[in-house]
Amino acid sequence: MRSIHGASETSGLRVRGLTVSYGRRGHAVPAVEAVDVDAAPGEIVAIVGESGAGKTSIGTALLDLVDPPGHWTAREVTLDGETIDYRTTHTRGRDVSVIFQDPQTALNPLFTVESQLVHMVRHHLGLDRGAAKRRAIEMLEEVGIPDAVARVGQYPHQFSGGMRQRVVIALALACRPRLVIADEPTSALDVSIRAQILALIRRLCREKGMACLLITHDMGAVAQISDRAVVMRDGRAVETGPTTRLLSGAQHPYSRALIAAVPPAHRRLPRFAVPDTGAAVTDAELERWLRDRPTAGGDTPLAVDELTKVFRLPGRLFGRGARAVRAVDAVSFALAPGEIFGLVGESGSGKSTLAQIAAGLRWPDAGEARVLGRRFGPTTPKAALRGYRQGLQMVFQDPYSSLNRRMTVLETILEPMADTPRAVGLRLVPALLERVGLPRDVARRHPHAFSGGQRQRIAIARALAGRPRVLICDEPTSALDVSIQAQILNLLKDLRDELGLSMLLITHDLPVVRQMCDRVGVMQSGRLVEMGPTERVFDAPEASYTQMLLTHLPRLPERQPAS
Amino acid sequence: MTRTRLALTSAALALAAGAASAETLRWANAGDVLTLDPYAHTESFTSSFLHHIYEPLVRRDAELKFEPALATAWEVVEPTRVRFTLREGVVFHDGSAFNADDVVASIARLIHPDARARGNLSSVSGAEKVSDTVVDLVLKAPDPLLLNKLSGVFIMDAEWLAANGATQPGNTTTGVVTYASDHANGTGPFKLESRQPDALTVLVANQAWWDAPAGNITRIAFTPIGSDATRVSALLSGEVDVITPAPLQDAQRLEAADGVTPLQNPSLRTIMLGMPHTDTLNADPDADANPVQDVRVREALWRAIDMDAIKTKIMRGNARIAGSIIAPQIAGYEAGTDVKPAYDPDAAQALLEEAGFGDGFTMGLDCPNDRYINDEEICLAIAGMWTRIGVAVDLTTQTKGNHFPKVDRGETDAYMIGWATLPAMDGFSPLNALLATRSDDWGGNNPNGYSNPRMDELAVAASMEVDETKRIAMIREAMAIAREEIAYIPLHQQPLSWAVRDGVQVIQFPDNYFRAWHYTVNGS
Amino acid sequence: MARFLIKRLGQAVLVILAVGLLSFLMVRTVGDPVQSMVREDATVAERAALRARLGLDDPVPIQFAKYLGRAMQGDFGISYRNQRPVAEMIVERLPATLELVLVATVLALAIGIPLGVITAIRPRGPLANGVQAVSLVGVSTPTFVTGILLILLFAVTLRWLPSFGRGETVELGWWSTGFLTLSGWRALLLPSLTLALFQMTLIMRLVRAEMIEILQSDYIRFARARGLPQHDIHYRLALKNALMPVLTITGMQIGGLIAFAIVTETVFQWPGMGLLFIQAVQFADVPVMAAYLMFVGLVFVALNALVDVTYAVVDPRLRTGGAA
Amino acid sequence: MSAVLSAPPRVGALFLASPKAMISSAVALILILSALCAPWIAPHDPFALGSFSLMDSELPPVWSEGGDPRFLLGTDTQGRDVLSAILYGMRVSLLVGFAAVAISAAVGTLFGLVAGFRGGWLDAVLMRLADVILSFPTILIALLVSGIARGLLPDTRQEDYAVLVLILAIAINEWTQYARTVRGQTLVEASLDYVKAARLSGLGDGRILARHILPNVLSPVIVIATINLALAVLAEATLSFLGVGMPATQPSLGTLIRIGNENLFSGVWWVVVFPALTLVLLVLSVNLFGDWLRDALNPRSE
Repeated sequence: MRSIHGASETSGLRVRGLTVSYGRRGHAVPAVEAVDVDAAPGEIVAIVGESGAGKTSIGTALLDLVDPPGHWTAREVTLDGETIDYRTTHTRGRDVSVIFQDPQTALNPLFTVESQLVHMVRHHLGLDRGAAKRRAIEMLEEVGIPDAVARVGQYPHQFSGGMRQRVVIALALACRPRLVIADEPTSALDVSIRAQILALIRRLCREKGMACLLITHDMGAVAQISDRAVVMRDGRAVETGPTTRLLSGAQHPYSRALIAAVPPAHRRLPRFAVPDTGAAVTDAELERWLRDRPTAGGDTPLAVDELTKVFRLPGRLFGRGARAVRAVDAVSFALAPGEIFGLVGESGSGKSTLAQIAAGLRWPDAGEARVLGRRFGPTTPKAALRGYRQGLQMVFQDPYSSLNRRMTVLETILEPMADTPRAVGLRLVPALLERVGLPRDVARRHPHAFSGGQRQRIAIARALAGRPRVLICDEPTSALDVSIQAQILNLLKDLRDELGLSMLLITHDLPVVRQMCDRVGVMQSGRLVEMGPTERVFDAPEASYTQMLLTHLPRLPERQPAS
Repeated sequence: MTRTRLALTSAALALAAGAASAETLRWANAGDVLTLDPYAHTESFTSSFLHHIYEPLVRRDAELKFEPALATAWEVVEPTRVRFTLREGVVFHDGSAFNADDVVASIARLIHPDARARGNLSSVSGAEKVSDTVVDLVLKAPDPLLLNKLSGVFIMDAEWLAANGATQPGNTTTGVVTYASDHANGTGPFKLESRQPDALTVLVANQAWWDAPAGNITRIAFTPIGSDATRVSALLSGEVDVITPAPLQDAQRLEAADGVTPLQNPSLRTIMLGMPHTDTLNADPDADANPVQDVRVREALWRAIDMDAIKTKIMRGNARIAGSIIAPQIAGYEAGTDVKPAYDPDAAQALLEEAGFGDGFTMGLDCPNDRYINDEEICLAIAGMWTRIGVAVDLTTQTKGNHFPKVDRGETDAYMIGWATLPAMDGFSPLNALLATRSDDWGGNNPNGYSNPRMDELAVAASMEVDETKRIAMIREAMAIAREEIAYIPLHQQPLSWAVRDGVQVIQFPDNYFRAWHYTVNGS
Repeated sequence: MARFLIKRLGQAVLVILAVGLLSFLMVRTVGDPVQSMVREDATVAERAALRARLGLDDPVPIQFAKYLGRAMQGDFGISYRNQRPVAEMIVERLPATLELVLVATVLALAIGIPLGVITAIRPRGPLANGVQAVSLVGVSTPTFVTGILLILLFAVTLRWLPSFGRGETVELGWWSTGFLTLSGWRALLLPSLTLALFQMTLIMRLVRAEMIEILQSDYIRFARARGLPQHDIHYRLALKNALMPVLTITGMQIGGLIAFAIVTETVFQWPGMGLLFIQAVQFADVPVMAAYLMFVGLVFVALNALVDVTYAVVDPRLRTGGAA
Repeated sequence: MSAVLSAPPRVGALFLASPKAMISSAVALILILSALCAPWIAPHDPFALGSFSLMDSELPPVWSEGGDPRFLLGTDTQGRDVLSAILYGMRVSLLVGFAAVAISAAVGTLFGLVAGFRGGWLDAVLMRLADVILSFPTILIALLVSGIARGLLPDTRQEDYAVLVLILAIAINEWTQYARTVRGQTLVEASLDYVKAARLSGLGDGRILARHILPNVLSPVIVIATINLALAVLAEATLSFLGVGMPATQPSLGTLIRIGNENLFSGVWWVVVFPALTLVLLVLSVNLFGDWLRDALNPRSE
């Protein structure tokens, strides 16, 4: 193993004064300003930061892929002591390569893996067809694809998400680059696969002596594989240093805040230590109105009983018959009043489908859901659904698609307030905005004027406007930056405490569950494999699946000196 | 597996640029030949074309007088039996000899109920062979127009018909298709060499023809070109030698172009306006009376039409203004009844006032837009002229396929119609179809209620009068009545308008027949 | 496969029935065929007799039923106008129209695709702007005007190309082709260009839009980041993806071209089905019109099926099922 | 960099920045306005059959030898003022175009919304219907419609219905485009979370469609409508050329070209060239504007 501090003047990547700006000359907007980066062979340097910090632009610039009219400059960009010459066609791909974020879209669907690999290898290395194919198979084996000889001829869609990302890595590394830029390589992947891919990148960098820039927002990934890290904010590097030191004892206030916002998986915090950008203001009339909600019968805010949903996938064009998938398979649980119940699982586990059925947005095939004593089963008529949904609201994952872009905030929030006189509604909306930490004067604006976190606050305000007793939150923070996530989670917790809401929190993020939930259920392939109080499940998981999930959790060092 | 036949059609070669021999006539017409079966159509263009392949017993000469063709002599043996002596030594294109059997078989085939053209010889009940060269036609009643009709009856080969199962005509209803519709075997001056519908039909000179052609054409390459602009282009670009018709409005351009000449001559076709003689007008069904029933109103309408303007502006000087509904060449024509009242809108208005319609009235005018030369333009102009004397005109112009059925159903007021009296070229034709009161057998084209008892008497009498002088007198009387009562408003005889490449000599016969054996081509 | 075929067959039958009914309704109303079948001075009695013989006196539903019954047995009747079997007439004109449409389609693809790619790669270049402008003028000019203008220029003024017809044709069995002679190719040029112009523009714009979108996709950015040459990225990788929707549109448009050929065939006296149809309309030749319309319906169903099958062959996602 | 704000494009600002958009819309607007104002600005009334005289026929444009100052662009074979005929003809063409677009856009949008939102058999039926109609070229559909209309309408009144028949013929063919696009867009929108939120807010299907989905699927409709206006005008011209369009008594631009086309070789070039130029100019400017609008409303293009 090489020394991680051994970056000499002549080996690895050395970047000085990198500046990237977008927009036409004259009104150029700098995205990166005077950033220095070094990465020794075999070293993984993480570039971390939140959205808009400029971390992706660094990667784009080092690949010389900044689209005009944007442009980039640097005092020095050298690889092993030589200035990188972007004019030769072989620099990209052979010397410098990249691993893209989303394996679903990074591979051309119409070409076989073999053809994509062979094309690249032949272009850069001038191998003949046979040698190129051998190299392709070799690469697939190297990235851990079993049965590479057989699979090399397949198309991307025939690989699962994790395998596809391995193919992307094989493509990136096929010509043995000296520098690889991994741009959010795992953020589109499930927990268990994420750990494997990170380990793979770590291993390959070490073995092949590649310098690697890991561009990510994921502190877990940083902690797991990077040697050093650069913290970016607003286009500038605010702090650089060995990863372990940064995580345990960052010096810059921004770095510290950023790290503090990461929910720890291994212990529960009472509250995230982040400053709320907008502190919630309470308004007497609003509080009265919010608590004046119908108290329909039934003590159980939300329960599902043997709930089952079957999807029939269409058969292939020339195939026969339809395949059926049990997306939700006889799931039962019940929420207690004022409880936050977490439902956790990987993508495809059926947790979102279950949430939508519980919300009365989809019909179950068997079993039933109950909200405040009202039942919803396979035979419930459509007309009865409006009644069923009363007292229930939802907060969705994507703050962009969950707001109608053509409606103002006011119109959006007024919509669920149909049973309140409009004059009252108009008075309440500003108060409601303040309640979720937004300025009261933004009601007339359209969603595009807001950032993701602000939109999620609007979505929460809309949910509150329905005066719910049950709030279903479907991945409410997974599209947000960590500091914003921390704020939103704090807000949700406060609302639960203050309004006595019961919450069903759907997430794939185990640390979030640990911070938020009283009880948790773990879903796998439609089934609820484990359920129990959060602390018990995290400390002594019973199901092997839960155990597997927990072992893949990155462990951030506590605030103590690195060993 | 079907064996692939690879053969260059020799017919197509004829069209290849430069390959045309000096005596080839490349001819483009607006429409294609409908069928090669002479008894399966009633279209005069198709007859004209088939006349090159098939021949009648009696044909028309260059002056359109009757002359012997396959028959050399004829005599009336009894009023209902006419004896024809046939020409000897005539052979069909396939080499078989022509004789009385062919005439008998042809007549039988023509008057068969399935034959589309059987109406052309409705007075004949059959033909009887007397000897190999003599044949009798048996009539239902004496028919003064027998020769006129026979000039359009082409004789087919009995053996050929029998050998190809075509003795009976085809029948659209029962699905019987006849061999004769795309094959031909006649005695005429040209033989069919090849035919591709809508593309090219090639005829070559019949060296064994009994008559000597007046011209020098040895080959005809016939192409239909429907679009006027394309047809003119084909002539201008030298791809064809003669086009029929050539649009009148292009005459100037054709005159100016090098190497081509437009040709115009008056034709037999009289364009006229049918009048509503019914009790009410379709345009105004709630009115108490039909103003047009008053002859003064009809005269006013006629006087309001500025035919000189239409002739010079729309017909470019190429029309003969008419006062009678038949052309001068037609038997029964009399200059005395061919008088158009002078154009005088003031007089017209005065006549309207006299008739009590000084405030005008509303009337429909229906015209085809693709049948006669500049039909739509003429009607637009007339509608304008009538409007100026206070008659509000509801003008409809549409394709012939919609226009004529509407006329036939009596749903029009005034309407445009053209009459050429073909193939008979006799005044009896309009008397029978346009002037006699409508019934099952009379007045087939008189849908708007024109009726005059004297006219009906004349029609019946003329149909059977074999004394030509008396018969002509009857037709003249009928024409005089029609003129006096203004049963129809005649407009003009429209011109024949062709155009040829320099070096091509053609004759424009008034019946608009193309008779290529009279034409010559000089290799330019 | 069987399921697919049955579905297609059912669709075909439905379409044909619908088209048959519609075309029958239409042809019943375009005019009275009897009027154009008798001589001009025919008597009322003569016309009535002919109308009765043609079965035109029956109520419309009975006529339709009779017609369908015969059509099921492949008997489309006899043309009123030419008194020849309609099926034979259609088969006779088929090669002319199909060759015209084929060449027009090839022209449209061969010119439209490269132009689309070029204008997508350099959307603001002078070439792209020029091509865009010309193509806009192209779609803004009615076909009948372009056709006549081409004739005036190339046939009358320059005398390079013929103004009408198919030139020399060669018989291959029942198929007469213009592909084997020089004059056949010369005759094809103007009509096919006229016919192709609109589709060419359509394809060009489609390719351009698809290319622009695909060039921004992740997998193309990834390909660029891997240093693959521009040329390969544009013409090998992106184009293949951009051509998928072109396939659908082209398939759908071929049916349209066959019918649009009505105008082109009229202008250039191209002896194909369109010309036959328009003459049938003018003559109220009911059997020919109905057969033509049903034929177009059939072509539509066949092309749709063909596009589906081709899609399945070209797109691996349809060919090889889901994730392993 | 993932948080690119999907701001609705500032169409107005883009418009002012694009000479293409400004010029094309100005030309289109001038043409449309002058057609609208034809009764007031046209020197003559080409529909009043009694108002023109054969004696004035085929006068060349004023600037040519023999031109008459009364007739700026000359006269046709009837003595009709070509300029007035063009202005009135454009009115007819635009009436047909706008009406066909309005009907097809309304029907297509409705069908597309319902098909996309309801799905199931209704979706299947509507989309198969659209497939069939889409595969049948406008010309055939129009022949079909006008044929059927002729059969249903009394003969004497057909002239009056010619416009209606044309509008219907074109609209029947074109609603499918809207329906397909709107359906696709509706499928996308309906799957978005704001629709679920609206449902949880207690809104019914109808209000969700009208309040939420409709406004979000309108921009492609506007783009198609613009381009289809050009297509409809062109289709009208082609149908009139084939003789199933507007009659000679109420000539549209297409009718004028059809009539003028007969005079192509006669030297009376102005009767065909001016209407054809007007048609091309009109269609071209509308097309150009539509092109620009599509780019401007497409969030991806910027």
